[in-house]
Amino acid sequence: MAKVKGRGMAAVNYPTGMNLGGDPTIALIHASTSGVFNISISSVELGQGLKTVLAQIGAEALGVPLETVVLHNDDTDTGPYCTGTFASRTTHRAGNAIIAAADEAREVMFEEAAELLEATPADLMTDGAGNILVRGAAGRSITVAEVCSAAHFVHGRAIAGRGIFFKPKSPVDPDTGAMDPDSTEAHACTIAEIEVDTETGNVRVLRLSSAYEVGRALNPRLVHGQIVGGAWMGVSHTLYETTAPYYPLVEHAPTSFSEYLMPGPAECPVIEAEVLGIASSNGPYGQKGVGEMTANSPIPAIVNALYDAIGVRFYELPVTPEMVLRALEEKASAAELPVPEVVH
Amino acid sequence: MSVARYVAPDTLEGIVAEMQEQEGSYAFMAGGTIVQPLLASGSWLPRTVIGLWRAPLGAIERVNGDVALGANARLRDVALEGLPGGLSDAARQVGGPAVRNRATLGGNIATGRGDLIVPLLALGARVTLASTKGTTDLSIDDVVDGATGEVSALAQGELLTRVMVPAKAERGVFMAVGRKAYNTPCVATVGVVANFEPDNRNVVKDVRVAVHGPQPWPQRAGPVERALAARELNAAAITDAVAALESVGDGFSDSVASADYRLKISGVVLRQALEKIAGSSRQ
Amino acid sequence: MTRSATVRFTVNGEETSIIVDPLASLQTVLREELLLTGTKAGCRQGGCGSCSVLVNGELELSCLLPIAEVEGCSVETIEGLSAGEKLHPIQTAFVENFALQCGFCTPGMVMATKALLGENATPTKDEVIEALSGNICRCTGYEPIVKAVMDAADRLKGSDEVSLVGGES
Amino acid sequence: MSDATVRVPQGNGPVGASVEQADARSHVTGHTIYVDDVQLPRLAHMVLARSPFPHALIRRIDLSEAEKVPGFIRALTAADVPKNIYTILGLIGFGLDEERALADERVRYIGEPIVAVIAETRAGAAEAAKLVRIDYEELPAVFDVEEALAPGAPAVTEWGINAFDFDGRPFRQVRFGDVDAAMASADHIVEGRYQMSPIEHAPVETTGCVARPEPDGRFTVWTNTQALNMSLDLTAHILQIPTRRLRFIGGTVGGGFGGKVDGMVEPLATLGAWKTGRPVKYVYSREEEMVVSSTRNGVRIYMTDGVTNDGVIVARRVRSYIDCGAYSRHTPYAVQKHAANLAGPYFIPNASFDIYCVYTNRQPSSAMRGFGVTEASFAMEVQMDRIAELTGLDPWTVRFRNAYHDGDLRPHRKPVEDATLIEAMQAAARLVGYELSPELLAMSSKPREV
Repeated sequence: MAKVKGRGMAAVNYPTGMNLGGDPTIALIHASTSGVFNISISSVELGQGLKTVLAQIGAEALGVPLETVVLHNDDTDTGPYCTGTFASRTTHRAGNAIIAAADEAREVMFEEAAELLEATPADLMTDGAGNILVRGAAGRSITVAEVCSAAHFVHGRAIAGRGIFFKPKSPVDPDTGAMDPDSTEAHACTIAEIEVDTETGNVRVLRLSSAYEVGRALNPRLVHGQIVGGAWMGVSHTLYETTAPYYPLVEHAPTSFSEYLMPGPAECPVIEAEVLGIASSNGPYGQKGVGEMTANSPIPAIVNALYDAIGVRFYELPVTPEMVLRALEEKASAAELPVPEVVH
Repeated sequence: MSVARYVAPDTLEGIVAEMQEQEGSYAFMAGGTIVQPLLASGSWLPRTVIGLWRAPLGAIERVNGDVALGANARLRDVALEGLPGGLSDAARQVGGPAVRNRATLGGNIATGRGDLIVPLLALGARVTLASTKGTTDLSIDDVVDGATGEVSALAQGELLTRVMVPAKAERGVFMAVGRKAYNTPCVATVGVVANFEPDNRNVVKDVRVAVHGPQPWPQRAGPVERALAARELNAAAITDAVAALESVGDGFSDSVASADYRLKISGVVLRQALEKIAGSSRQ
Repeated sequence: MTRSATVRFTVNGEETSIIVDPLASLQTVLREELLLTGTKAGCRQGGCGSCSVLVNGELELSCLLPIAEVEGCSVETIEGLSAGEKLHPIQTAFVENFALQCGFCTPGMVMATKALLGENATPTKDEVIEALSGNICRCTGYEPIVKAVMDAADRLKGSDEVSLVGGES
Repeated sequence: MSDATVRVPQGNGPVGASVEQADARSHVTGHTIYVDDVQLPRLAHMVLARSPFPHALIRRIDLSEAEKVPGFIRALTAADVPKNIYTILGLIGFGLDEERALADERVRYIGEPIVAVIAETRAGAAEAAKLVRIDYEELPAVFDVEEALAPGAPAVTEWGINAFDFDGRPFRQVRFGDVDAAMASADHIVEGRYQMSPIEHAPVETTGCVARPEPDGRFTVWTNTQALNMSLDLTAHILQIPTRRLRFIGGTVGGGFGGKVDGMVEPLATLGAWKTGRPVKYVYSREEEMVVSSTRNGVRIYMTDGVTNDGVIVARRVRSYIDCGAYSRHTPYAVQKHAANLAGPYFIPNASFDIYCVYTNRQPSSAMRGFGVTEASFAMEVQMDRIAELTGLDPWTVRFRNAYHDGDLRPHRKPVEDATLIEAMQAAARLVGYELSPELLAMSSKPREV
């Protein structure tokens, strides 16, 4: 029973967003009488943390505490249009739409506050704790709740805003393929360390070390969650799962979780990741999409590590133990040499 | 619904009476891990489902040198019992913890494909069946037809009630290769129980080898046993034993592994099992 | 059609007596009769663990358990672990370790954790991994969940079983 | 890098902080309502009778046995569907009207829906669906992408050509620079055939919805779609009703990964609610999620690079076959994303890409995490290691030397913006303690000095 180790790397980019038939996303914001800000959108939460991040963006742009922001994304009767949650587009699109809507609502809020504080809107700022202050004039401040109440019941202002982020349709030139399909590019580089059991062909991924550049991380723990979840999916995609074990044939299609092979908790590699915070040029607060890319660099890094370990290039996924064993046997018989006992 | 009646008699006699009355149009449900998914998917099931869980068939008792395992014994309890021949090891690697709290020894055997059949074959277990004609005792070898995989002994009209295994077996091992550490479908499993000559601890006196890999069902590996009979369990004997696997079957393909890989891995697992037994015989 | 029986059992401490198809799974009874939809239905094949509950303190897949076999048993579901804002330490550990994303496997994972810690208060990492081996998660990659279970074990050490007082005191 | 216009956090706001997930406490206590958790009075259940064959003609449908199952309410067939055309990209002038909501004369993949059975309980509907007797006449099927395009292959599509049409060609093409000349000038040619078989999204929550008829003629539909508006428009189109009669409720999904963008369940459940006047729940079983729901595209990529002795790629020629299965659904857009990402994070001055969307008698594939790009990254990153081996350079150097810089033109003629591959690789090398050469440490993604 020989265990051979190997290391491999891969570097990828990933586009944020898409255009398809033109990609509009709209957000609506309105303040309640007591200073609660309702954000209405139709972008769908899949578990990636969309509702969390978009509320952070709304609170930041309005300059109000996160607890006073309530986000609704569940009803096409009240929510404005969104193309949908895919292509790592949603935080970028809905985030920018929310910033535009927040700017509009904030402008009305500052008009009301300026009237109450007898100042000009340009002199005002928010402290993020629920107050509006006059710049440079200590003590002259008012709470957001008071401003919202007065706007409703004293001066009759609607503290509300609407915002859209629109990626125009980009028809593809039939001959050159010229097109403008996305908004910015995220990047990642992954190094995989693996171990091959040359008797069974089983492959274990020991460690995945990655550096990600995904713009400013608006919520670092959620970004890390996508990196770890995507790395696991990359291991599964490279070594375990397929709906067609004998592709392109359709035989033996798995019909349950016991037949559809995915790594369990015991097969998880050590995952370490560094996230560079280089702001993008057009994402909300410099953000870039991260959700879709996080399996993409682990997959080739593992395949390259396999070459380092046993000197065999694999061109088809998934790389199953029987493919590894067959490749080792062919390599050994071809060279009539024993498999190299290389341990890094 | 195809199923019209559900009964759960609290005695074996009550179950047998129900079997009599339904003349074959019934299905047993012990733990439910097999029948419930069929119900959920709308698959056809016989008119009556007989629940076995109320009947006193779950006990595990030590009976002068043997262990009597009730058909309703849960895999969790079989796993904790420290049974020889790798029987407890096999029980421990079936499904996840919740499945082992519910799945029973009887259900595992009745499918003809359960992971516990290999160690039971290696141990030479005996099973007791109850039927309208009384109880019969027979070897586990006769429950699953080695040539066809049919669960011939449990044809309609018979209920498995008890399994007897020796409390100790000189040297036994159960080994499996799956794709994951836990809760994994197996590529191949092997069970070996061997006794050695009293005067020469390396020479095989008698050996039972069971495998699930060469064929889509678990079976005794006669050619492998013959390759080991009366020989010193050394590298040469092990190599011959592994070679003998070829004549037991040529593997089978499913979503987890292809036929030739499964046969190769059956050989790998058999060699590991025999090396483990050879290793323990030298102490 | 004699597929109807009265079954008595307790759910999260409350006596329940219900006339139901005895072959209905505990999962279907919890979700469609008692409207306790925290117990999920990811596969109905016994393969995903999202329907995990405790029956007499033991971990069970409610999709595999016919309700007839629950007669006289004590069933614990995810809804029994918290009261209003007061979470069970296991739930707090999952939240603080970001040990969930879409949340669909989470109730099953929490119940598997409760079953484990009920039998083994100081599990090793491998024991945690084996205890979770019947629960599938597609989002997190499992690492934060294993961390959360180890964290929950620390939180529970010392404090005996958490007493839950409903609502604001 | 970023310019001045990007908004910067004010310092007293929550952006940048790892705040707790908004719905974590609701998830962890079991309070979150997912689609299957919606229970309504008089709720009926829908289960589909599906094709067991990859390619066959439907000769006869016999519902007599199914109707005898206790709790049977009604069965829907193709004739009941107002506009029996399922088209997702077609709504925005991008796809084809090729797929049926319920198959009428022909089935083209194992699992294609034919009859929608509605009954009082889920198990009853499942049993009735299994008792729908359908007579088929099997037809030859094709499963390999290249065999499907070969002359004489069984026709998967109605119009007989097993390739999606892109502006008159059976493939999407990208042409940039002069590939032939560049290949001729190259010191090395590296060729590879890369293939990925399809995988399933396998979210733990299966695709599903509940449709309830309202007294005012509207329908409320609880759905775990990833695209509320697209699914609503699709349902209105198939039922031929104005969109104002539809209200979709959702937004919280138990895992998607691209597997819940096809809107396959809402139209039939809403039609069932309309015809029965009952709320109807249609949720995939796990087996349906595995065998029937869309998968990631299988793909076969032929990639050829012309490379100089110092590891610089001067030309790349690619021919990709993306396996869309029986119907194209979102795959034409996968072709477009694939076309835009076959140079990856590298500057390749001469490029020629032909990307086919190929029909086979397989379960349709659609969007999945990394749509069109995952397969490109896999192929080119193995190719980069082969280039390193061929030129005797280490894998890092080959990647640094080819990395694109801000302002570089990519094969689809879009200037690179926010390039940071070099910085990411420098950080990764530091993370694992790999010594980069001074040449590589000095590099940055800033625009090249011309």
